[in-house]
Amino acid sequence: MPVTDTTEAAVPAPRRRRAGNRRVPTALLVPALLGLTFLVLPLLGLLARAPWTTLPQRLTEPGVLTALRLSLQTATLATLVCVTLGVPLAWLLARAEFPGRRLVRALVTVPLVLPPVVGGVALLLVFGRRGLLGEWLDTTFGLTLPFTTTGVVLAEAFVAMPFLVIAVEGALRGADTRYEEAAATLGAGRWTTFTHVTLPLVVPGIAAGAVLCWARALGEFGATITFAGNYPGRTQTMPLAVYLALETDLQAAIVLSLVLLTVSVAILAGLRDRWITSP
Amino acid sequence: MPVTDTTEAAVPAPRRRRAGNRRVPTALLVPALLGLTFLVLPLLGLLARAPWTTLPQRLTEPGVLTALRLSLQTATLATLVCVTLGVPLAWLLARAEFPGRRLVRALVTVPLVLPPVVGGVALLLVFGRRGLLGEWLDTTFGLTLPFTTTGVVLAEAFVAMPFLVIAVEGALRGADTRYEEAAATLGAGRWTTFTHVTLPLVVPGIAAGAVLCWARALGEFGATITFAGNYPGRTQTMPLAVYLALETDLQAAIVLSLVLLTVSVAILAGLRDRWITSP
Amino acid sequence: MDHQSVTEPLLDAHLVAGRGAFHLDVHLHIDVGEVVALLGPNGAGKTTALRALAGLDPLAAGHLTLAGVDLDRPDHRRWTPPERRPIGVVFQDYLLFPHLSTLDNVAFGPRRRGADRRTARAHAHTWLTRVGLAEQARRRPRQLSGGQAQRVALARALAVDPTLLLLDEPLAALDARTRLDTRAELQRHLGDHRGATLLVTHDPLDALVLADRLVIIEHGRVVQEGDAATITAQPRTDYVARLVGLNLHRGHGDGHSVRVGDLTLTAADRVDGDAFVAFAPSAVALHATRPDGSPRNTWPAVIVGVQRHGDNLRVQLGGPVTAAADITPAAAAHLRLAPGQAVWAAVKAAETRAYPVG
Amino acid sequence: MDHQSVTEPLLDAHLVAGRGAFHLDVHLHIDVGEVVALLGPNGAGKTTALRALAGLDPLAAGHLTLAGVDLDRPDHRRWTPPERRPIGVVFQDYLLFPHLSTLDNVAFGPRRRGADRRTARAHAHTWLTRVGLAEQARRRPRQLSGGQAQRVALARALAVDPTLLLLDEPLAALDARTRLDTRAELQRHLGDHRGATLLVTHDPLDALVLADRLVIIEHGRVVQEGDAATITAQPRTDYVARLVGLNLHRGHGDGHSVRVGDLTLTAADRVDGDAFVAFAPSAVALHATRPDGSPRNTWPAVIVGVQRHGDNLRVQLGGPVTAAADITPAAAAHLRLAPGQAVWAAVKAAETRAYPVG
Amino acid sequence: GGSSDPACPAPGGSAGITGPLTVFAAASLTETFTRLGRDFEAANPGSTVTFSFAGSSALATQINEGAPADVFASASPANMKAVTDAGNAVDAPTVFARNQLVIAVPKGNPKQVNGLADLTGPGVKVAICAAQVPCGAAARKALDAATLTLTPVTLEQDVKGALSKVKLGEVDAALVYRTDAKAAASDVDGVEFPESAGTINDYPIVALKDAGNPTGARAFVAYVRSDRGRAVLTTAGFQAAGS
Ligand SMILES: Nc1ncnc2c1ncn2[C@@H]1O[C@H](COP(=O)(O)OP(=O)(O)OP(=O)(O)O)[C@@H](O)[C@H]1O
Ligand SMILES: Nc1ncnc2c1ncn2[C@@H]1O[C@H](COP(=O)(O)OP(=O)(O)OP(=O)(O)O)[C@@H](O)[C@H]1O
Ligand SMILES: [Mg+2]
Ligand SMILES: [Mg+2]
Repeated sequence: MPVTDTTEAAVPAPRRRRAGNRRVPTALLVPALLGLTFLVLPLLGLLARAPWTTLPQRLTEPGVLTALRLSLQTATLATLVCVTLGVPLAWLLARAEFPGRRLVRALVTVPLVLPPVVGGVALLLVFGRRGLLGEWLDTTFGLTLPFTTTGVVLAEAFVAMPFLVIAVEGALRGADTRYEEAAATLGAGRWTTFTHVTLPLVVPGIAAGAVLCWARALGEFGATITFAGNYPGRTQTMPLAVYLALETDLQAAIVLSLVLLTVSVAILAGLRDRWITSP
Repeated sequence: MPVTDTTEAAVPAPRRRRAGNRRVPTALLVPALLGLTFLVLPLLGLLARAPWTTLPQRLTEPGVLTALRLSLQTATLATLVCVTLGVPLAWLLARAEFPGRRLVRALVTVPLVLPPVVGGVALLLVFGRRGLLGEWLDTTFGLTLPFTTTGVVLAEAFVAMPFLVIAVEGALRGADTRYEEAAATLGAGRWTTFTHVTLPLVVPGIAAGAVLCWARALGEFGATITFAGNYPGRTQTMPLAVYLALETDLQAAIVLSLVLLTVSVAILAGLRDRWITSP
Repeated sequence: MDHQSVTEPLLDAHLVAGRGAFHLDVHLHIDVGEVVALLGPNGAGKTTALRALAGLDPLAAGHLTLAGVDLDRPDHRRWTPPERRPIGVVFQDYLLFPHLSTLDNVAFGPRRRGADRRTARAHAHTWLTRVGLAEQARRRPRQLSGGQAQRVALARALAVDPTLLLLDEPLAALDARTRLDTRAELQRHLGDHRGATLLVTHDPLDALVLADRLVIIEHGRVVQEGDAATITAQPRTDYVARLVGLNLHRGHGDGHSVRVGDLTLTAADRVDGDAFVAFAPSAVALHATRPDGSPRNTWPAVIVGVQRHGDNLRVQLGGPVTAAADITPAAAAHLRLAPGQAVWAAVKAAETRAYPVG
Repeated sequence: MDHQSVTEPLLDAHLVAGRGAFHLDVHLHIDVGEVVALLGPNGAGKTTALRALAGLDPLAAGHLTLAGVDLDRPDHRRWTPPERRPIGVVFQDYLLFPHLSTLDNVAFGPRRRGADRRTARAHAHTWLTRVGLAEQARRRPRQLSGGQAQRVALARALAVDPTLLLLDEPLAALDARTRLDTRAELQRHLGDHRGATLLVTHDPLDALVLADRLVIIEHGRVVQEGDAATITAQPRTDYVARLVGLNLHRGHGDGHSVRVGDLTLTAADRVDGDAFVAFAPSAVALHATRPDGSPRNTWPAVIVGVQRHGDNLRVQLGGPVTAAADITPAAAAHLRLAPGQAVWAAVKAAETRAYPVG
Repeated sequence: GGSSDPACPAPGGSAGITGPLTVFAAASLTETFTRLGRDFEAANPGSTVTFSFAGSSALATQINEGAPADVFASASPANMKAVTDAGNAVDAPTVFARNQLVIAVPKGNPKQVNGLADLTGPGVKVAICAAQVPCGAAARKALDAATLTLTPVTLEQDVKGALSKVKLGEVDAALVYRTDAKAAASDVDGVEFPESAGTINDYPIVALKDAGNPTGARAFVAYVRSDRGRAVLTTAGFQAAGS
């Protein structure tokens, strides 16, 4: 009876390795490493050029820590603003049916495509002291946004929000909507369904969006300097400090950039896998 | 028997509306509209300031169309590069277990946080004439990247790739891995599983990432001008044209920005829902 | 019991809905406290009907009235969203929320219906205990076995005590013993339940034990409806006949004779015009040669297949009429059964029932 | 048949694996062409065992040898990934690829095993036809009913003709008729199948019809193993007893007497030492007063519950021993059964079986 | 160095100059103005000077959109004109410094560039500013004066861009301002050329109408144009503008 022969032939010889440690296919590994190299190599270039000897002295310069703190504060606040407004917007784009939805989705990308300086000008045109809304805000509430720390947050939020909206919309579209149906049959309205079912299911997408948003806000320069000006301690974030350093001293600019990078990489590397993994 | 009473009371009076047209909860609608307004209002500010009468004349200026075409070409090429290298990288971050994964994930955001001009400098340090790799590329292959259209694509890809990687990683983490297990039991190796199961399942995430990536590449300025310079027809993309216009003529800059915006919004609005919806 | 509830059923629905090329068109009525089993072959439209009742898909036409209130009536442009319907659903694929513990899954409904956190959890705990899963309260759905997940889904739907309870194969994944227990628990609950229940199942036993009335649909239409006794005695379609384990044929009656194809069968009942004849597989005897004893209905048949069936063997017969016969292993050994073999089949007229079509 | 296949089973596995607090430790052997049914209560570890066999979770210890090749042997650091094992799986929750048509789902396996696109699709079409879903070939899984999806999952696993076939409740969602047909189709296929098959099911009928041998696990351990006849006759755990529909008690035997708690039962068989006694519910007679006829085993009992059971009623009894009794509705009417009522139960010694523990 | 002596009241420094003062200045003035600001504060105890450095065009836009600034120092008359045209200046702007083009080459001048004509040679990569920015306009004027056609590899948005490309060795030469070449003296050499005389760029300064501190604004403008201010500017490589 030939059975045993054929079945034996069908069983491949096992390799000496264990589960969880499965080989990564070369076709994936090679481009992935290439991509990683491409992203990280320029950083090495910067590191190679960094004036290591003068580093301690530069770091202790008074303006640097202030700018760094301001950067982290404003980027975090901007991310909060983006999450608060952006997640509902993403939900609207992914779940509600309305005419012109495709146009709205495309409009969301406007701040991405707009050169940031022009974005800053546009913000000035709207929220500036002579702007469409700004004038009213000023006379009614005595509220001026440009050239204030709030203005920095606003500029960063404007530039960074599309990242959040689009990443979260992608996650929402990828999610299984049948859980939302199940929630509805249990008496959950759309709002409760959103908070109790939809949101927890797309946590990885929101985390990804928030990371993008935060990092983009942290690196934001053009819109900020245009809308909020470049006042040390008030609106001068690290990228603005880097810009000024570039005027005089390339190496100083590199050092400042590296400081910003190190801090942000350290913070992002501290994020637990747990927070960005779906249940 | 009190049953009918209680059950009747439990059935709420229906409203005069149909399914698919369900009310959007105010708690979502208000922030969503606020967010949308925040994103779109500055655009209105620009539109209000645009010099409509001189518009036709400006649009027909010779450089504009060239810059627009170059922008679209390079952004699209950069997006292709990013997808090719970035999707595998995202997969590696989401699916493979290796030490230092969190650090690698954080490093991916480097180009986001790096001020673009510094990013351009970093690219020069690596791919420039005297750069780590550039010198070797130059002497070995006679390949120079700075001041070429390829350089523009490279700079854009560098700046835009993190968006793709992080958005796709978020989507991968949100996806149900049991389908991949099912594929494995049917004889699909990790590569086939990736191409035939994983990828199709995260299409919305990849689409979202690619949109982000493309839009970011389209709006990219700092790294491009620093790494590839600004030469009309070869490396002068729309944002570079906008920046130069800004130096002399705000209105010209606004017009150019609006042209860029209109084209990109039109292209993005043309994307079918089908392409960005999961199966 | 007040007047209205006597004359009007709690649920009065005419469900017209489409899913792709499939069209559903069924009338459903369920009284207060009544349990109706919805049966039908795979793809008959049972889940589609449940989705329409729950409000997950709107009706294309018809109406859906629960306790006198129109929940869905397209021609009046009325529609109530699922969350505002007093309806509970157990889904065929459970759909437990993957991010919530078992306990919170069950507490989800009570919370939404206004219970505070502690009350809802206590209530959920009671229900988990009833379905025997109190120990798994802290687990995530991914950490449950299939049968455990199904019981959690059942507890989740029952915990809200809805006016209309929709159960889509709520016992399919349970092991024989848990099935008995859970079925008993469900029976107890449904006995107390003052609303209406619609139970989709493929298990005739579930239907017989739990339901007061059976509604059978095929291809999106109701094909038979009634209490278990009637349906068991007089199946009207092949599906129902198989369900209740009878051989069914359609023919033309003339007194006690019913002509089925080329064969004339004699039945216990009188019937004229188009008629069904039904007989149990166990009533069919097989003989190697033409029998000349008492059975009035005999015909030559060919053995198509033989399967074990409980302690007996079930023999599939071809020939002028297709039929199944249950015989003991001893009889089988005597006959030396094998596919392709020719035999004589015999059924007593007393065991053959006839009833009119329609 | 060559020598090796006689002495060595095709599958020889000692599965040791953990999932959270749950531990699995079972030995499994399946011969060439053999079909083994794996039964057990919900949460017993059936799916866990299947996952370990398929390579989706690695073994913690033990080994897994298929056709003489070690696929998983932690102490030798050997492990073969799932895609390189000649194993096919039908998952309990189907896991059909949502982005592929029904046809492409089924063609997926053959494609991966090297067939070209056309061949694979033709093969898939054949399989879809066999499970009666040729019409649904172009549909997406979301557009299928639950039962249709399950049949596609079955076709998908069968289409690759694996050496070891793992089926996790492959018929649970099927309607009675389709179940018969699909079971017959599966039986035909398994008959031809030259590999080994492990079938998880909760339906005793599936197990009896399809399997050559039964392995029963509880709490991650094998509790009983053997052919259907042995297991049906001599259940060793409550679960198995319920499965085969017997009352089971454990006691101490001394000749024909077995002491169970306070009660001594007389059995047909001789047994000494720790022993099981088993009797069918249908063998239990109920009397209003103490009977003095032939049954040697009588005891006073209390009625705990009554359920319909087929044509009869199944009565749950409390008292010195818990037991189920099946009685006819006529007898029930005569006894005026109601929960809480005291009755006398009687079982003839001839219908009481006794066998040693272990 | 422009180190100040607090004991000696600076020109323009008078009693009563106190309070905050906001100065919008072109980014290329970062070093000099930061120093001048410190000096000014020392000379006028109680005053605090805050700078916002950015591109002149961006600053002009901000001022015209109502930015709260007291003084605007521009790197080009064109951007200043945008502000005065919008009526945001108190009076006519005055030029406080001038700048002149030089050829920046890598340290040691490896390609032996000694004049404009050497830039057109084969194999010489040159960066100049785009025509829209002052240094580009000046470069074009100089090339026209020398009747040369030069094909640069890039038209930079500002002097810093052009200069950094020389620093990194991407180009062999760039036309930049003398001040920039001087600031980067550790990396580049500045090659003077005769045609640069016709390419002088003016830096105007003005007190702004919306100034919150008008006296302070006037005092700062005067301070920049004082001898002390001119000394600081000259040290950085500017040509002092005659007052
Ligand atoms: N989205 C869809 N598009 C097209 N056809 C669909 C869709 N969803 C369901 N169908 C078809 O509608 C029919 C009814 O499906 P339904 O799920 O209601 O069946 P069911 O009675 O619940 O069957 P089962 O017992 O197998 O669960 C089936 O033939 C199914 O293939
Ligand atoms: N990830 C997990 N973490 C902890 N416990 C788990 C996990 N997965 C499964 N279990 C537990 O392991 C036990 C065995 O589960 P398994 O799915 O193997 O049961 P099963 O025999 O297939 O049951 P069923 O008949 O209900 O499908 C169950 O008690 C289950 O709750
Ligand atoms: Mg169904
Ligand atoms: Mg299981």
